[in-house]
Amino acid sequence: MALDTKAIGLLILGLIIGAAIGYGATAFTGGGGATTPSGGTETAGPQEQQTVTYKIGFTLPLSGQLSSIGKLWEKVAYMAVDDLNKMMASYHLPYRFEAVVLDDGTTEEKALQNVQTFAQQGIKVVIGPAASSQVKAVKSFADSNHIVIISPSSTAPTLAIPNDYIFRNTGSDALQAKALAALVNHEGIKKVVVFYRDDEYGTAFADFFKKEFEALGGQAILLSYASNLADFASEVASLSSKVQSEGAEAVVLISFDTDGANILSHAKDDPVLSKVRWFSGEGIHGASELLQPSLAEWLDSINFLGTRPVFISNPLYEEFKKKFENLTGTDPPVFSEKLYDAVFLAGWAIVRAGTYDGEAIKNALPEVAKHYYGASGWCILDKNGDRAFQDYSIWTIKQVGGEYKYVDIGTYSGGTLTFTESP
Amino acid sequence: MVGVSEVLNTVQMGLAYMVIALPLTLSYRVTQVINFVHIIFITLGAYTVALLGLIGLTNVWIALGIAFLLGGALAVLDNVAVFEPLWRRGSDVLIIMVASLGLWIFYKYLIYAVLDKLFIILRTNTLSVLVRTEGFPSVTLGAVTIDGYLIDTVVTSVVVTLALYLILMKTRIGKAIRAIADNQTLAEISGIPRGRVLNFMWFLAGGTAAVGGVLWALFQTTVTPEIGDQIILQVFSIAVIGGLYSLTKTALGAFIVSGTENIVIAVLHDTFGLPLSFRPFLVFSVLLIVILVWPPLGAGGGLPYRFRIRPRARR
Amino acid sequence: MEFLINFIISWLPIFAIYGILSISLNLEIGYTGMANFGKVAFYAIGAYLSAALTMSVMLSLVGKSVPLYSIEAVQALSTPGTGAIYTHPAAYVGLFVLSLVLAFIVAGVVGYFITYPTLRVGPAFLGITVLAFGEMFRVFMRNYEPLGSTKGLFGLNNPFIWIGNPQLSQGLFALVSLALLLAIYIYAERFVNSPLGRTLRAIKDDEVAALCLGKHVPRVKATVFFIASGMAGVAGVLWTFYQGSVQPDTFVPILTFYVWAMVILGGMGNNLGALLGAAVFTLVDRVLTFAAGMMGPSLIIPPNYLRWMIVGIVIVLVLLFRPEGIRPAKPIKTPAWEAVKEVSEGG
Amino acid sequence: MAEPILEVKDVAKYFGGVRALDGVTLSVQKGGLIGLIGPNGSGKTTLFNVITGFYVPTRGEVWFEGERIDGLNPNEVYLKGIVRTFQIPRLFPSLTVLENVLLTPPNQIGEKPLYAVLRSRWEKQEKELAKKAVKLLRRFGLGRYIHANVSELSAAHIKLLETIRGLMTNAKLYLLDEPAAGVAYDMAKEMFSFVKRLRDEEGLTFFIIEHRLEVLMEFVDYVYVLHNGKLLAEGKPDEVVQNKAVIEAYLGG
Repeated sequence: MALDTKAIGLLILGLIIGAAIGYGATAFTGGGGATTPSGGTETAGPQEQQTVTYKIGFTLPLSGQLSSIGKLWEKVAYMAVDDLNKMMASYHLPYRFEAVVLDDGTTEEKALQNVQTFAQQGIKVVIGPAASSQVKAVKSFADSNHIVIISPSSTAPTLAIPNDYIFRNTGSDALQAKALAALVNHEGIKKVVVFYRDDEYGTAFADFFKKEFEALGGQAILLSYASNLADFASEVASLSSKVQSEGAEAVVLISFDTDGANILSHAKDDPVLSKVRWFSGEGIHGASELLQPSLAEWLDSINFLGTRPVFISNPLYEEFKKKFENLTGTDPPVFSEKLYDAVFLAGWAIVRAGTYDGEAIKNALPEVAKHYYGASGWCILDKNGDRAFQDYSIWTIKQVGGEYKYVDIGTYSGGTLTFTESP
Repeated sequence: MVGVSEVLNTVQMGLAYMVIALPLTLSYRVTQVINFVHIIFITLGAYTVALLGLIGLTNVWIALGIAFLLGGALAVLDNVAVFEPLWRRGSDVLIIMVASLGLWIFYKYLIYAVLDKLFIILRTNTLSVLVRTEGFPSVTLGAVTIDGYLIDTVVTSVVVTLALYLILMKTRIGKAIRAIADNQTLAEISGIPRGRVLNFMWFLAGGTAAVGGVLWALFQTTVTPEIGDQIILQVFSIAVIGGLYSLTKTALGAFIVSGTENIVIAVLHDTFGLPLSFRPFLVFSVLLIVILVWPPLGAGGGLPYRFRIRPRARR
Repeated sequence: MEFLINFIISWLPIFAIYGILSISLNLEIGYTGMANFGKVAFYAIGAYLSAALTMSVMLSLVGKSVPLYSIEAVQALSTPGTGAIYTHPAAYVGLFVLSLVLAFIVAGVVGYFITYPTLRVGPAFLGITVLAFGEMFRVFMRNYEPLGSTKGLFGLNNPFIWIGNPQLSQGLFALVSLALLLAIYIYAERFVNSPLGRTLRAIKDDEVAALCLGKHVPRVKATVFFIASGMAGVAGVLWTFYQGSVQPDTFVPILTFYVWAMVILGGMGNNLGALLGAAVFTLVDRVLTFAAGMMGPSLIIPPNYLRWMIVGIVIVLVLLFRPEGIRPAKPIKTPAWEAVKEVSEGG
Repeated sequence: MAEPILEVKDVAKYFGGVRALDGVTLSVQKGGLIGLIGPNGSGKTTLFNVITGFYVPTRGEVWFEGERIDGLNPNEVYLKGIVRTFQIPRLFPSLTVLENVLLTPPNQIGEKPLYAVLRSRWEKQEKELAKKAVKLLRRFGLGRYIHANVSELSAAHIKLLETIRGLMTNAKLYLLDEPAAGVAYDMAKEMFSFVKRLRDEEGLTFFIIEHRLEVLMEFVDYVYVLHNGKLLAEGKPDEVVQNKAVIEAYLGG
């Protein structure tokens, strides 16, 4: 045998050291050993009652591709847990929650590793991950280990699966595609080119948009672009010739923020593209690049319109927004109200389940959601564990007090389009 | 359909590629190392112009100058701290190349970490910055608008290429660089101070690549920390087309690749409906074809001849 | 204790995957001197092959003909209790084993032909060729609809999930991964401690001289690439069954360099070193995950960036200050030594 | 003289416009000790590269023991029985002296990928080869260095090792590229007397490029002179040394 015994010895040694380091780390995490590995802790609180502290895991994109949103989400997460605890205290309920936030770097591998880490710490409820591909990566582990996953932002239609441990406090893209199609149709446009990211989000969105738009009697031509590039100048050039040859009246842009801003800044200088109308989904909303005067001026001049999932004129949302602005000085980024409510849903589901057990929480969650109205509105879930009702606001970029800003000028709710301001 | 915009893009992209790829070929010829830190020079240059724009310094020429100095300094640092010690120990060029790989990964995430802090300090998204800088104004000729950035790119790349040519061909240090490239041992015997000459060469290479990074940022208009990574295989392709030897062929390669990325893909898209997202696929195919059909013989320590699959021994 | 067990069963498969990858890379770079900057391509081939094979056969077993990436497929496969992977345990385990074998062969054959450029160019160019190949594969997978394009494939789980108890099934999978790793380690050790291993080192030292001693250098290199790529394919299968899903963007080039860091740290030309390197990096990664949770938002550098900075700086520092790694290359052990002793003792 | 073992017939090799070899015809007799001389850049090493398969000749043929070998790959040329050494010795530094010798026998069972892991298949052969190698090393006074690293050997020992390891195989013809380069005169003489001894004892044939004519001419029995890719002169050493054209070429070159 070529294998020497030293090899096995070292291997075992490695295992033990590794496990010991890991174990030490968790013991430390608990903060003075107050936490038992089962996740529920009993400590004597300031009240007479014994309070139980439950941990809620967060796997958020604090670094990597989505980190610009993830960093703000982290603040939302802590804020939400804080508010939840205040609410529990005001109801004199003996439950407290603690946020454990891990960074998943917007990668699948890390998301899974984070969920496993939570599982090892006995955490049964995890909020996140952000991207649908990450949710898929953690799905089989969550299902078999009974970990409840609540993603605030995964919208992939392929994850609409009943009876699993994956919940999504956001409408699937199919819903938004319908809203956007109605908007474009409302503007009297009959032929559009849909310019979309070639990833899962873009592909699914574009497909649904085409379906909905053609049901309304329009014509949609699909054109994808490579989302993993940093340079979109030549993509925009191809788009330009496509728009010209097809004689389309408008472009529907399905993008994220960085790529979308880049595409628009090229389109601004294109003789064809700068003359047609542009529409967009929520991915680009909030990107600071769009507010730069030269770009914003053009967007304003062509009457750029977009949809985004939001609850409209909700006092809770206004309160949340104000609080967040006070805390960070910026607008809440996309999906932050979903994240905020997801924390409350998780908390109440744990309370309702009465035990910190994955299966019980999973069963309690839809019931809690049925009666929950938060910053994002009614959080009722459909049979797939996804948000059943989603309203959209119509946004544009306008000059407000000498400065360009994102402005919501209308709503799409329950199948009807209403403008609060003229577009 | 191939229109004016494709042609203009090809020109601007090709020039930026050229300024990025020339120093890669130069440093390869002199040291025989394919330097992965080249990616960082690009990113560094791109972020120089982007961050300067962010704090209100919007003169592109200042940005180009600072980028040159930063890129050059980084290259010299790498050479002094890592490449030269490894070379002196007699390490294989492959090992030095792997060390440059390590440096690349380290710097890349260092940049991420720094931007992460800047994000908090500046309260803007530093991981994706729109370039705001000013050079020449845009010019409109009939129906065609020539972007100011394109004019900046043309001017800069012409100046940089000319300067490189003059330095390499007409100055003493340039001759010393070429002597080392042609024969290390002979150059050293003839009393060329290898260390000093190499540092100068690295400064030139790093600085030029960073200038290329600025030009690339002007082309892309949005800068992310992945900006260098996203084009490095294209730049390698260009260098390989140049056989990692000829600077003229490298310049030609830049336009072949940029033409492939703009015009060829547009034609294929229009005639065969090839998705635009196949663009990198196309470029890598060019790279593979070049390596397989016109391989740089002996390059990178390989066999100095073509191994014949079916020997032609005749009777 | 419970925590410890959970930690080990979630870490062991990852250790096995990276251990296999680093042993295979070590065969290439450490023993034969071939730079493979596209290891991830063969890993991806194994992962995709096993996912596609297992999912399509399992679906046809339950009489469904739907696209692999559809919701129906995921439901038919993985609904707890009634999904195909619960109701057809024998087929599921069988497909796991079959995937291992097929992935080895397919990834190996692809690897064999990828070495064609080495007929002409050196290790650096081979590296870049394979790097480009890996990216081409990823771009292709992003656009290839039948295998899910950017949606990826999901709905699998570990091969013993039908047992019911998650800890037990994951534990079994961890043991199987460890067994595979050990088998591959033993194979690699025997492979290099042989006359062939001697030839490999000769090629690494000086391939022209090896050629002049009658060694068919390109064929030997292609063979090593076949075996090493096959091993990477096996690691890919483990990944699919570990994560239960495959996505094209998992297979980015930097993953390859992660494995490079393991081999360099462990010691090029030493299989045990490669294993140690894999253990160190996978553990550091997990510990950083813990540490991040412990420190919360005040952490100075996000752990994800820190992890990669460590990877990069370890490569540089080890090459600078301890180029032989933790465990230097060992001399080749063949029975020649015994023979020499016999001759000496005999007179 | 005996029959020729190597025949080079009208071989030419052009690199672009450069005519490195331009119609060279020569032959090497079995058991001979033949020299090849010429000024720098005269095409000596190119000729060796053509014979050993590194280059395919642009024109002409190379015959070895009645077989045509031009166009074969270097490894195949080796298997026919031609061993080449280099100007700078190319041993394998990460292998021991013994392993450097063990590397030479072709077609070892343990080199086949399928059998490499099955030790029982090749163990016997390996031991036999090892015994043979040890005997060989002892015979040439390298017995002390069996397990030494190559870097521990002296320059002369390295050259010796490079030459004798061919004796493990069926080597018939040796192509030596400047065996005496970089060693002292005494050492060079020793080197050549050793080559002579090998020729006499083992019946090997040697074809030697050498710059140090003073050493070479003492030992070889026939000399070819190359100049600008063409054969300038040939003959017994003393004849060649007298040849006016050769003297001019050397002075001019």
